[in-house]
Amino acid sequence: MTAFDVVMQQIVNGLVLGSFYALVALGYTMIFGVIKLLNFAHGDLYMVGGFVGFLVLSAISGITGGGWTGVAISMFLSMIAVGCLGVVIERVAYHPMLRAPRLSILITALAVSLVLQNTVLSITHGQYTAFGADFGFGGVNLGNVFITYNQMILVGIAAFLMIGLEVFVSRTQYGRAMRAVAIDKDMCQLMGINVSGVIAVTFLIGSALAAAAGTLAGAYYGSVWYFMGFLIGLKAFTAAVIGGIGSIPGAMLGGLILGFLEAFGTQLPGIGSEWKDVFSFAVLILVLVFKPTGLLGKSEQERM
Amino acid sequence: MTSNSNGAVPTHGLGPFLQDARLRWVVAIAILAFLVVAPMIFGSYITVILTNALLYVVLCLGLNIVVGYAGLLDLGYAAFFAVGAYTIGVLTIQFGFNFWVAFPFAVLAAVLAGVIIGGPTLRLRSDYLAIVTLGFGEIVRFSARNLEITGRASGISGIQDPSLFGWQIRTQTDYYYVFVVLAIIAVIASFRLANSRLGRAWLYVRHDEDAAEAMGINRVQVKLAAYVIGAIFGAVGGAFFAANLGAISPESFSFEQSVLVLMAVILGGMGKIPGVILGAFIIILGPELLRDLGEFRLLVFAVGLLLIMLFRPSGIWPGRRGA
Amino acid sequence: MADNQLLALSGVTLAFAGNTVLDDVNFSIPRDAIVSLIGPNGAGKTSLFNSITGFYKPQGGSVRFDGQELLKLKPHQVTASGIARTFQNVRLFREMTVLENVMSGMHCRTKSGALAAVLRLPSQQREEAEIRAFSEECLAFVGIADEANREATTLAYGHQRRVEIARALATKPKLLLLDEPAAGLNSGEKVALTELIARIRNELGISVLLIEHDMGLVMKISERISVLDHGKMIAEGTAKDIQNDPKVIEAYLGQDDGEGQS
Amino acid sequence: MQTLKLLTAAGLIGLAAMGSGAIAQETMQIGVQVPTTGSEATYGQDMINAVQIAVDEINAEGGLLGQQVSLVTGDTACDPQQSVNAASRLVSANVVGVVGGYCSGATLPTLQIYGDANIPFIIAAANSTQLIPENPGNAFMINSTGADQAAKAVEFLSAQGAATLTIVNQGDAYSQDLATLASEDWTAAGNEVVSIETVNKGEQDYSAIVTKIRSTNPDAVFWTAYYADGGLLIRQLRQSGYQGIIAVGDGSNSPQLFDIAGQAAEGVFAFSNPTADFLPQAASFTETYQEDYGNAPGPYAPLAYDGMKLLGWAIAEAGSTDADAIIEVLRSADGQEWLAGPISFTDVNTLARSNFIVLKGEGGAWTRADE
Repeated sequence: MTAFDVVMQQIVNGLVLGSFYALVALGYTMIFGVIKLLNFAHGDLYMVGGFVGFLVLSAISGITGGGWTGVAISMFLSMIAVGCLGVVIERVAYHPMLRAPRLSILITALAVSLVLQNTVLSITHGQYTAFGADFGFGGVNLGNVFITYNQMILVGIAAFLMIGLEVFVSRTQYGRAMRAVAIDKDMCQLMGINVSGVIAVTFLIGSALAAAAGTLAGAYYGSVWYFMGFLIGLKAFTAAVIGGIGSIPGAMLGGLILGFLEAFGTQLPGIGSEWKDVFSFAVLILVLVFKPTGLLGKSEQERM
Repeated sequence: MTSNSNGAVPTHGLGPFLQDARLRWVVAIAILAFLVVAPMIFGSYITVILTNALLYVVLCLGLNIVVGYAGLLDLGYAAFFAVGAYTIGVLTIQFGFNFWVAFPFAVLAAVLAGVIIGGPTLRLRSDYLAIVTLGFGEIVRFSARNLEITGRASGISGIQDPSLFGWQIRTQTDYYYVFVVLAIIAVIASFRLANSRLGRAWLYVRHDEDAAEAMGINRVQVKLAAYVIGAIFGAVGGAFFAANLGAISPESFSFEQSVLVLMAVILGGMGKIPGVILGAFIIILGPELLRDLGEFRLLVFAVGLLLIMLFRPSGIWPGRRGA
Repeated sequence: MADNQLLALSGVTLAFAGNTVLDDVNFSIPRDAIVSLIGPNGAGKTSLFNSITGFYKPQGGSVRFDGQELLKLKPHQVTASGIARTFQNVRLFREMTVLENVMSGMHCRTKSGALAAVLRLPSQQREEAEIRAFSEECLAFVGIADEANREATTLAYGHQRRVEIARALATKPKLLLLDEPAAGLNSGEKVALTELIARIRNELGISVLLIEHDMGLVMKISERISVLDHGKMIAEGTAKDIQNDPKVIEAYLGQDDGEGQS
Repeated sequence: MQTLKLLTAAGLIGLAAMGSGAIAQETMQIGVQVPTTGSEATYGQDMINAVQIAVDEINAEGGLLGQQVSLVTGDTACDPQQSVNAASRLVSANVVGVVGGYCSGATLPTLQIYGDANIPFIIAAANSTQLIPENPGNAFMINSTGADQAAKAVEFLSAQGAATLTIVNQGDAYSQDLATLASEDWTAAGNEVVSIETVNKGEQDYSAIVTKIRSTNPDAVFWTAYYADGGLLIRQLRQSGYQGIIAVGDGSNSPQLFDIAGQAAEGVFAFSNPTADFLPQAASFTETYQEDYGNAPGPYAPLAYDGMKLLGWAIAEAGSTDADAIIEVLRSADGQEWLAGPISFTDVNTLARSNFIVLKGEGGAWTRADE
């Protein structure tokens, strides 16, 4: 492979990885937007999404096979199930806390994360579960750059979901309400907007996106595991902040940037895979020092 | 205690309980007496976990200054714990320093780390600060994992037990008493800081940055002071942690560790010293009490946490201090 | 400008995102004076306050205070140099007592650090006592000494305003900026406020600049009045001068009669 | 005040409850020190399962010294402090011996605790050389150290004609140690190490490293860590079209590697102790495991099983639960065949033999590759 090929291939890698980060980061950012909560349980919803997708696929693969049709159906059902789980979590664990100090909800979120993780740990006894999707390794060769069909479909689905979300948020009644709630909850209440409903929808969508990512990850990488949400949760949080937390395009951008940083961090001489996370976090800190609200975050209001 | 002689200014860091100075002394003496005799009554296991809980008291009180007083969300507190522990490890093992010679360097290293990371970032909004501190914590852990001098992933082992004025600190009970002393110092220091000019400045800045600035308080400097003092608590805890275990490795300084300390602080009630101590004990003793549940113990513990937060959203310790 | 000016602004220009808020403002306050700044809502009065106290960074001009240039200073440095302020909407520190609120003002006049506090050094103990004593003095001066230990935000509104003034006095200022101190007060309280402002100048020798909508109060206590409209200083003089200035009348007539921000 | 009293009372009751952890002793208690929560629980659960099978067998044959054996679990969560807590609890529960030790970092600080309490400790998986000088004499390491494995790997890969090698580890003590040793041996053998790469556990996407490997195209890739992430790496390497040799360390010697990597695991070499599948006397172990737990045993299941069996043997031989006697018997272990091969100890209580074998993935299972 020439240097050019390597760069191109790493761009493809960064794009795939970044798509996963972005999908998870979107939920983070949306939920942060409406209730100013860093939802640490979000990565675990991704994990649960992976398991639900696995269960659905196991049930239907006899009819649909383990190919993309089956995965697409699993993903869809997993999105619905985990979306509802997200709403239930919000109702049970976060909603009663909305008037509590902000950091208290953070602890609730951490507790929810522990509950989800350890429930799945108990059920699976910590075992890795092979996902059972049945994909070929086929793809297209562009010079020495190899792109699998799976990668294309994956990025396509991610892009579709993100564009769908953007349309939803900018064009629909609920989307507008969501943005309004993000700006001023109390005012929305006065204006007769069903704030609770908006929050529920936000959790539904955010969790569903995480579930989509979880199912896709399970299918694409081949296995699911009770702890799989931890690292990506952390990374998605990072991505959301790089992009500007609360900003939906920011989350997408942040996800892609983090994907590229990791891909190229691995490749860069003097950094290498051992230091790639240090590199990513150092870039993150620098971004925030020079652009304190993230790349696309709204700058703080004028003081006073 | 000037502030109580005429019962005027409420003592900070306590909440409405224990405002009566006499009651406070009674409670303090009772707790102290319990701590002194505990290893004699209970077995070695209890001594070990109480030691662990006391270490957490030190760490939590340190983080409480950052989060509870100054209102800075820190998700990478384990970094300072690591800086203290690794400074001791590296200096005693690689350079042959005596523990007590290495100790001031551990504190100094934490101060430096606090200034380097806090200096440019403390003006960030809370949520952004959270991720910066998280990133910093991970950078420290990854560096410890990758560098030769810190023993890479295996860490550093064979750290000698220190001796103090001829007293060789060695057994679990010895360390227990060391941590009792450290925890008491941490409590007194927290208490005095909370009721000082600087302690009030933290509250002013947390409640209203602009008004505080208008009163002539340099908020960046005041926040940095909180951050650095918190770092010192962490490093002191880390230094003795390293001596106690005799071996340190990156696993001890993970994101989960930072999260646990933060949980303890918020669970007990941020900004309220007895609450924070209570939180530290719950976070350490809770999972220990549930050991018989095997793989379910964290699950049950997490459900318990959830219930506590739902019933006492501002933390267990009563009172409104700590928003 | 002569040395008897305590504060002198020249050519101060402030704009947000292209909107000019302050346009080449020249303005001064003599020593030992009570000066008012008036103008219709949205004229830029509070912005001028914020520019003086360092909360806003004007794009151009100079703010000289007692021989020192303030324009590049941070708010806390401005306070340390001797300018204290109150806020249009009372901004007391929540969950803290009245006394503790006032003690905040002493921060910049004291210096004990963390180590002194942890070790309870004698110097620190002395300083703490000093902070308390002076804060109590300030409270007594504004007439609410007996409320020292109540939680500040539970006080009656008029008293909260006094706490703010006491807090500002605790910074030992040479110049006190009051942002609509009479807003929300009843007529009895307004009379008391007028007296208090006069005492601050007469007994403490602190100059006062106030933004105020209550013209009765303004006309009564101000030695000089400046009028700001659309970010421009349109008139300056005694109460009488201002009352008869056609530009001022026009500025006020052209305004919708609404409550709100200045 | 009411709250305060309640809290105090609750706290004291709790402590008292914990203090009285020593249950009436009709059975002989054996401690198992492994992570059962946290990210390493996968391997800890696996080891507990295997130890339980050993205990069931011992009990079925009448137990030890006429007593039935029961297990006390000490969850370490792979955290040094928590493992100290766990070890102290096992000590206070008066266990006769302890089996376990998965993460080296979390095992290290427990050595002194068992040493002070004089309790025999069979370390089944942790194999860092750092454990050796810290061992007060009561601990026995039945997993061979990385040095033997590195030597075997270098010998075998060289014989396969490889000259350039990329080593990938997972950033934990075990796999990093093995990577370093292998790298040293490989260079010493006159070959070239292209690079040593590190991945994070649970990262899932290794495409960046795969691309890097593809661009340098080494003759062989050696994965030194565990099967779960290894399976993903192998899959992604083969998907990208990498054609060279792929070898994995003993942490990846699990049938589960085939579940995760699928087709891609075909032709992969693994270095391993002669585990269950390849010792006739142990065929039933895998079967029992599969039956009891519904999945195949992980890489350290045989060692954990052996650890328990070895301890049981030593107690029976010693004829008492006296620690010194048990330790004496363990020292004299004389190369009996166990599930994972013969066991005898050096004078620092590490495994005396090295008989790593080479396995090859064929048809979704491991087969011997070096016979």
